[in-house]
Order: sequence, then C-alpha cells, then structure tokens
Amino acid sequence: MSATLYDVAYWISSHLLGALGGLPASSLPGAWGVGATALAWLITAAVVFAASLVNILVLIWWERKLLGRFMDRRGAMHVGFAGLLQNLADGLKLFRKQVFSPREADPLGYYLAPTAYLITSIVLLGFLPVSAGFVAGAVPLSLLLALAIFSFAPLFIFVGSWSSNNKYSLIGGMRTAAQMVAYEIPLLLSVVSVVILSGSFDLGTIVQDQARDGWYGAPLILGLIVFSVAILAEIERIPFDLPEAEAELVEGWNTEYGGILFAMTMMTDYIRSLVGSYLVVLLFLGGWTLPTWGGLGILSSFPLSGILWFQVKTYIVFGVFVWVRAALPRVRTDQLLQIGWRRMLPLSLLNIAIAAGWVLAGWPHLTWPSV
Amino acid sequence: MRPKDVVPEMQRTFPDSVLEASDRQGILARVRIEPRAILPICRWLRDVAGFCHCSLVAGIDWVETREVLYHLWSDEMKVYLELFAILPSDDPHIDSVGEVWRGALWHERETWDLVGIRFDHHPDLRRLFMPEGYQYHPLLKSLELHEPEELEVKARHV
Amino acid sequence: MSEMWINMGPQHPMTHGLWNLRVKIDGEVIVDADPEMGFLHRGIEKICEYRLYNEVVTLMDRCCYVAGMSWEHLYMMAAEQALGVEVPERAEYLRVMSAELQRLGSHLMWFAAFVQDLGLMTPFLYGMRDRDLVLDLFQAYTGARMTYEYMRVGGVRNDVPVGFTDRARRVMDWLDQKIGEYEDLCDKSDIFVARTQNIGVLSASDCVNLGVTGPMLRAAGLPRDLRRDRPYSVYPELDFLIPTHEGADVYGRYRVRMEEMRQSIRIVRQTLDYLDRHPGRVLAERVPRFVGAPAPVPGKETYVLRRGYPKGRGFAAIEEPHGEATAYVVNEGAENPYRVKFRSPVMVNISAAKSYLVGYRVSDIPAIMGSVDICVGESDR
Amino acid sequence: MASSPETTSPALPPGVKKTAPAPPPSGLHGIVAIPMITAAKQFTRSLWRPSTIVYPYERLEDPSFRGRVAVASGRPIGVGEVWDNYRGVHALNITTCISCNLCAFSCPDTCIEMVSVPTEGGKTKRCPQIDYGKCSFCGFCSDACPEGCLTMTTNYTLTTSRRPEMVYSPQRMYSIYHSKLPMNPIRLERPENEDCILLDQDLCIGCNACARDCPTQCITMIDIPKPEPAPGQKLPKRIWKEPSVNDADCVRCGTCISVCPKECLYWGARP
Repeated sequence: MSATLYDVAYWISSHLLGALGGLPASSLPGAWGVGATALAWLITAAVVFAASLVNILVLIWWERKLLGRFMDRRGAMHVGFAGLLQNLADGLKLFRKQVFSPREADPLGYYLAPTAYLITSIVLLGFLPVSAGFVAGAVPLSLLLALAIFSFAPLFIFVGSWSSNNKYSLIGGMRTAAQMVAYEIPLLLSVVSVVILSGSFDLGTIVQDQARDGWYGAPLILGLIVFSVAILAEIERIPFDLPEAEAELVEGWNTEYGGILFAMTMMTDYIRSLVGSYLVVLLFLGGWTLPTWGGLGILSSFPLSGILWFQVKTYIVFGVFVWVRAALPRVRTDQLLQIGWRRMLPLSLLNIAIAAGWVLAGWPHLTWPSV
Repeated sequence: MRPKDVVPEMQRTFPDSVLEASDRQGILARVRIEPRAILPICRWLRDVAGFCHCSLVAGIDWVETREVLYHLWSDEMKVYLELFAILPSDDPHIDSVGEVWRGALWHERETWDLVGIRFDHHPDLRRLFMPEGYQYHPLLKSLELHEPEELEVKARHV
Repeated sequence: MSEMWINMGPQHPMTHGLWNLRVKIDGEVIVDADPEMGFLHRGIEKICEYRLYNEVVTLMDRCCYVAGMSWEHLYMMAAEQALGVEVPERAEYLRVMSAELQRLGSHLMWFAAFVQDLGLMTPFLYGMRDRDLVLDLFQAYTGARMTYEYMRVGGVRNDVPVGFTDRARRVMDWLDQKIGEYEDLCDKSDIFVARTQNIGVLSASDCVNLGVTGPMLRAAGLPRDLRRDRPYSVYPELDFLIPTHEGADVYGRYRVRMEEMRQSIRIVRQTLDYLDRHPGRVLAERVPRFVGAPAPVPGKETYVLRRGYPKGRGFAAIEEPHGEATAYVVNEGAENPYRVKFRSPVMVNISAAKSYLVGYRVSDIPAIMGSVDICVGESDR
Repeated sequence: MASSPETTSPALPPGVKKTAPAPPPSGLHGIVAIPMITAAKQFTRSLWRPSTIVYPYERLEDPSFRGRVAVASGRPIGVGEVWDNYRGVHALNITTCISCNLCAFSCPDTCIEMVSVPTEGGKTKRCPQIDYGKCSFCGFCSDACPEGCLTMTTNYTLTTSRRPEMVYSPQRMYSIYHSKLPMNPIRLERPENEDCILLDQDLCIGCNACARDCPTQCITMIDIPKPEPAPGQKLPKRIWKEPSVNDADCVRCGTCISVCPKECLYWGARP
C-alpha cells in the first residue's frame, strides 16, 4: 500500500519496454533503464497534470456556483451539466487567442514568468499525498519541500511584472513581494506548531498521526486560523488580493498578459488555491481520514474513500475561502502589512507556545502535571 | 446682512461698477457689473456679503456681445445672486475669479472652451471638454450644428 | 521608486465612465493629481438650442444616466420659469416622487459601484438587484427603465397606473429592510471601516471654497441641502431630515448617502399617500403650443411665431443625488431655447480631486473617487 | 460622546440629522463575523431560487410567465399588467392612419419618414417609416398620434446584423400591430386650450390647398362676399373663398400651415 504513482508508472513502463525488447523487466540494462525512467516520469507528469486540470475546472466551477448563491444569482449554468464545462469553454477560448506581448516588454522574463509560475505550482501537486499511499512521488520532508516551492511564486510574479514594462504591473509585483514576505513567516511558524505535535515533516505521517491522535485543528485552533489567513494572503484571494486589486491596478501584475499566458496565470492561481486548501486539510483537518467513532467508520471503509473525503474536505475549505471573499472587502497595502506583521506574527508565536504546552502536557496522552 | 440690503449696499460700495440691478424670479437679484471691477466686487461679496459659494460661471453668446454670468450662493441668507457682465464679442476677456473661489476655475475653463471668453490670470486655462487644437468654440452661434467638418485632433498625451 | 505619472483612465475599472485621472505617485503615495474630462462630451447644451422645449427631455435622461429623473425635473423647472407655465400640484408630487425614487436608484447604484471598488462584489449585486426594483417602478409608470422621457413642460406625461402606489409601498418596505442589510455587510465589517475611515478628507471650508456640494459637503458637517434651504416644488410640505456627518471622509459620505436613502423612502411614502388621496390633472392647461409638436416648417418660422411669445429666463436649482445642480434657460421667444446651461455637481466635485487625493495611497484612489459618486455623462454633458 | 443615529444635536439647525460617527477600530482586525453571517443568510435565501431570471428562457413580458415568478427578493414590479406600459417597437395600424405627419414632426431624432404605401382601391397613402438605428424610444410620436394608430408595444428585441433591417416599413409595423402584443396604453393628456389654426384674412387667396391636404377634412372653403372696390382701388386677385376650420375635428397637425402658399395660416390662441 505504499506504492507511489511514480512506482506504478515505472512498473508499467519497465514492463512495456521489457516486452518490446525481450528483456527482463526487473533489471533493464543501460539505455533501456534510462528510457523506462523517462517514460515513467512522463506518465507521472501527465497523470498529475490531468488530475490537477480536472480539479481546477471543478474548483472554479465550485467557486462560481458558491459565489453566485452568495450574491443572489446563479453562476455558470449553460455549458455542460449545471455549467460544469463552462470553465473548459473559457479556457479553450483563451487558448485560441493570439499570443502577443507589449513592444517594450522584455521577452525572456515576459514569457518565462507565467511558465515558471505554472510549473512550480504543478510540481507541488506531485508530492502531496491525496490518500493513504496515493502520492505521485514520495519525498521525505514533503512538508518542507511543499512550503519551499510554494514560496517561489513571488519571484516569478515580480519577474513577470517587471518584464511587462507596465506601471500597474510593476506596482502589483511590488505588492506581491511585500505581501508574500510578510505572510511567509506566520505561515511557516504556524506549520511549526504542527511539526511540534507530530514530530514529522512528512505529510503522510502527519495525517496518520492525526488519525491516531485527533485532528490538529482542535488543539491548534489558533494555528488553523493563522495558517488559513496566511494561505489566503499567499494565494492572493480577497481580502488579500492586493496584487490583483482590479479597482486600482486594472488586473494587477498580469495586466499585460493575454490569451494563453493569462490562462496560465489564472490556472496557477487556482492551482495554488487548491494546494493551499490541501495543506489546510492535511495539516489541521485530518487529511483523508474521518473519525471512526461509533458507526462513522463505515464512511471510510469503501475503496478510494480516502480520496473522496480528502476532496470533500478540500472543497469545503475552499468554500470557506469563497465565503470570505463574498463577505469582505479588500484591505489596503499598509493594513495588509500591519495585519501580517503586527497580528499574525505574534499570534503564530503564541501558537507555537501553545503547541509546546501541549507537548509538555504529554500530547497526545494528556497527563496534566499535578501541581 | 439681510438679503434685501445686498444690492443697495453693493451699489453704495461700488457706485461706478454696479451698472444695473433687477429682480429675478427665484434669484435675489440680477446685477450687471462693469467687467473691470469683477475682482473687487467678488471679494467684497465673499468677505462682506457672505456669498461663500460660486455655483456657476457661464457664458451666453449674443452675437454682437457676450454675456458672462456668475451665480453665487450665500449660506447665511440662503439665496442665489446673479452677476453678469457684457463683454465685447471681438475680444471677450474678464479677470478670473479663481482666487476668490477656487471652485470657479473649472467653470471658467469650461466657459473658455465652449463660449470663448478668456479669463485673465487664470492659472490653467486649458480646454476642458474639447480636444487641444480644436479651433472652434462650440456654443457660439456662429457654429452651425450640422456643419460637417474635418477635425484634426491632436493626441492629448504624447 | 522615483515619482511617476499614472494615467488612470479613460478605460480603467476605477473611473466608472470615460474620464482620466492622472496621478503622480511616489511609491504608493499620491503626490499630485490632475483629472481630465471631456471624453464623453456630447454637446448637449448645443443640441438643446436646436430642439423644442419638450424634446430636450430626451437629452436630460442621457445627461446623467443614473439620475435622469432629477435632471428632467431640473430642466423642466427652469423651462417652465422661462415660459411662464404653472404646474398642477399633483404633477409636482409626481415629480418629487420621481426625483426621490431616482435618488434612491442613484444612491443604490453608487453603493454598488463603491463597494465593488473596495473589492466587495456581494453588495454590488445586492445594490443592483434592489435598484432593479426601483427601475421596475419607473417602468410601471413611465414605460422605460432608464430613459424615462416622463416630464413635460407644464407637468408630467401621464398619471401613475392603477395599483401603482401599493406596489411602490411594498418596494419601499423592501428597500428599508435591505438598507439595514447593506449596513450589516459594511458598517459591521472592520475591514470596511478601516478602508474608508480618515481617507479623502476634505474639510467644510475647503468644500465651500472649491464649490464641492452634495453628500461630500454634508459629510463634512455643513448641512446645505437645497431641498430645505431653497425649497422648490412641494418639498416644503414634506417631512424629512438632512443627514450630516462630521468625519469629512469617505466613511462619512457613505453614512450620509445611506441615511439619505432612508429619508428618500420617507419622502416617497408621503408622496404616495398624497397621490392616493388627491386625483387631478397632471399636465397644465395653459401650455404654449410650441413646446411640443409640430416643428416649424422650414422657411415659415415667422408665421408659426407670429404670436410673439413672451421672452424670459428660467433658473432652477435642485439637490441632485450628486449635489447642487442648476439649470439656466434663456427663452428669446423662439420655440427653441436660446441658451441652456447646466451646472453639473460632479464636474465641480471632480475638479477638486487634487485636494482630497494628495497624501493618500494608490489603494485609496478607488475608495475616494468612488465616494465622490462620479457620473461622467453629467459632468461632460 | 457617542451619539446614536436617532438623536438630533441641539446645536444643529432643525431638520438636520447627524449620522453616527464611524465606530472606533476594535483593535482586532479579524472581527468579520457579522458580514459573513449576512452573506450566509442571503446564501440560504437564494439556494432555492435566486433573484435573477434566466432571461432567454424566462421573459418578464411573456404573459405565460406572469404569475409564476416569485424570487427571493419578492416579485419584480415589472411583472404583471404594468409591463404593458413598456415603450418598445412601434405598431402601426395603417387603416386608421390619417397621414397627418404629426409623428414625423414630433420626432426629436428625425428618425420617422413618411413613405407611400398602397391601400385598397389602388390608392397610396403616406405612413410613417421608422429607422430604429436612430430611434430613442421616447414615445413622442405615439403621444402625438391623434388617432391612436401609432402605438408602442412591449417588444424590444430588435437585434439584427444588417443595418437596413433596422428600418421598419409601415407594412412591417402593421404586422406587429396584428401580432397582438400588449400596447402601451398611455395617452398624453392634451392641454384643453390648445392653440388652433388662425387665418390672416388679408393674405389668403382662397386657393383650396389647405382644405385639399387636410388629413381630417376639417377645413371647408366657404364663400366670402366679394367686396365692392372703392373708387380708384383695385381688388386683389384671388378666389373669393376662405378656409374655415372645424375645431373639434382638427388634430393640429399643421399640414395646412405647411402647404399654404401665402403663409396666411398660423397657430394662435382660440379667439
């Protein structure tokens, strides 16, 4: 049950190549082995990419439908069942548009930025476990790696905004940099509390610990809030969508992007939203596990139930993000930084202290010290 | 100051510059003034008579002459006062009242733009609505409405 | 970062119309501002000189596309004064009801646009939804949703249909309840208050000197409202309050407009009561023939005009949803007005932009300019 | 110091209401519960049926749709009989049109042109043709129509991809008339003391042009006595007839004024 998606892909490709060359699949020689590895990588990447694309289509549909009901309207409803394919249609429309760049733009940075932004975000999905044993590539310390890659984005955003040679883009890029730096620290510090309780940097282990000891969202409710707020800022959603504040900055840092480039940045925003929701679920809400009290165990007993419940939880968390978007206005630059540095940072430190206190109290088998 | 005292007081203070005053429905009075004396009269009206708000500056083209109108509002008396001056049509110009009421600056720009009355000492007498380089003043009676014409519109921002 | 000019407009999400706000920014701080108008100039004052008195109404609806009724009311009052026409009382009540419904519609539209500038999409749709009910009311008795063409020299086009007052009362009840919901979404939200408080401050003395009127002036604490200070139409017989605020900031303008909506609902209810009780004519009996059809036959103007209609000048000032609007109509005895001049409150409010923008941040520009309530159709005419 | 919104400060003049000042910052920027609950309330209300109407499938002016629609925000006011007031595409009843030109005269946008249409009996008649590329749907024409034959219907779907299709001929508006759409029932109240057609008797030459062209045939030429010329004075060369207007039938279209070769007819107050 610990085979990763890559292992499966390697098994398939090695057997395929072995059958082609009449060689034993278990020990492919030389170039055959390299080919099998490359084929396995391709299969893995294709599966992850396809899964993330499908997920994003559904995610955007979910946001549109939810926002619609919050706003007393209907949302997309014509293409496909209940408008499910509307996003596909929108994406196809964007893909068919002419690709152009401003005359004064720096082509290298202009084209590189959205591409790298997209790639680094999709890589994230490659090692986030979606259920027990279901992971594209098993990486030890996957939590650290996820957070490290997650924080690549401001660099590319800034490169893109600078290369666009547009004042709105530039201001948006500057804001992104300031915002991400300000919220990176509370994000990491609130993750530290989880690591303190779990003692592991591996996401799979953290989820298994939560299944055993109870979800960390309960003891670390403060950490959950801080982490969610920081993730909201990291994925640039209202109320922290300052880099894209469309009222003053037109379209923020991607003002000059159109067609497929805009589709890529848009897609990446939602991939990051998806990853953010995944992380919230994985770290604080028990991942793919459900409580097994009473008869509740039956809910997670059927095949692939882990993936189902993981997705359901993720979509609920994203629904809360949408709810926040429906109810709150955008904050101002200085207020954003003030919230980040003066509220979130002390709260996350306090959260670490709470986590340490739980450990001192003997988490998970609480033995209150008798004074 | 009571509303009925404004015009007599004005005539007493500026005997040479207040040419005529007549009653108008809905307006305290309609006062014709000498164009040269616009600034002292406006200062007096603001500081002594309490007309704190310049509601409107407008121009009317009477073909031979042009009329420039000022509508002033007093918060204490709660009345409008209409000042007007008759300017010659060949070179209509009058002092800007922008230093008395800063709110009049854009009205004067508009009047210059549309009726072609030049306001001296205006800090920023650009056209307001029509593009820079437009050679007509549209509200003049000499400009017929259905006249097809080629406009050479210079770019506003280069 | 060194200082740089940014053109916010003419196509920009913040502008709500075609105009250009040039701001000079130093980092995120505004150091200079230079608004530019004229992108929507249609020469309405010039076209008026070529139209019959009644036909100008079609231009008034397009003058300010969110407050057409107010502008019709304004122009008609000036034209009636210039022509010497008396208006029946029921028509006056219908006009006041229309103007106050329009104030509701305009303020709802403003609210929708304003919160959308702050990044809050939900009340935007609530505002538009509830404005639609006001537009439904307009449609019920004028036949159009935005370009009403309802008022005529000497009264209004038609009376309200049967059952209108009950429907209107239900809409007023609904709006009264919904305004509370808007306040729940905005006033009770710390982020909203933090976004709007203490920005765009323009003190009362500056407002007066700069000619700024309307909710901006009342939010600075000076309760000047022409409906009370220079009563026109039947406003003296109606009971309402003038809301003011002391903050002189964006939040104050928001509060003043919200309260004005409540007062407008009060006024509309009073006019509806009157309309129920007092049937009567809605168009004056003595109206000069030439305010309507037919137009003079080319070459025969002299004979059409042989009566020697009286000359006159008309002046009217109303409290439009955006501020003090005045109209000046010069009647030289022809069937077209000789000169029509309008004072647009929005133009003056925008002209003061530098005074309330400098020193604040780029993020504040949508909030501040949104609180000015800009309608470019009106300011450019 | 905190003044509730209901109190009126004594320093303020009467009739002025001071609105509540901004609440002080609560210190915690995270207090966002009330707006979120408000949004959630609306969410639950609009779960079953949001306030929007699925436009191409549900139309407010559709009679079969009326009475069914009830949305979260209550029933839209436009639903019901008041929709009939809507000013949409014109309907023209050619048979009752009297070719008086009033619609074309009253159009502020000059989008109405009088064109000839054949009628029964091989004759032609001048009826209005409307260019919807120019029309602003102000309704002045239907207000001016004395016979009520040019009315406005609730139809507003004018979309076309070719400009000539925007011009509606009288026959096309006649077919709209036959489609029995709800008609705008509003009629403009006419002033009671409308001006009537007056005659400058000194200028009239009795040419019969006005009586010939009057669309309502309310002008009759009556004989007037031929005066005895004074000695040395020559009588004007004219037909000794003079138009007499039946004021009750006159629709005040001004056709007689426009056809008069001598400019002797004019608008004036009723004597």
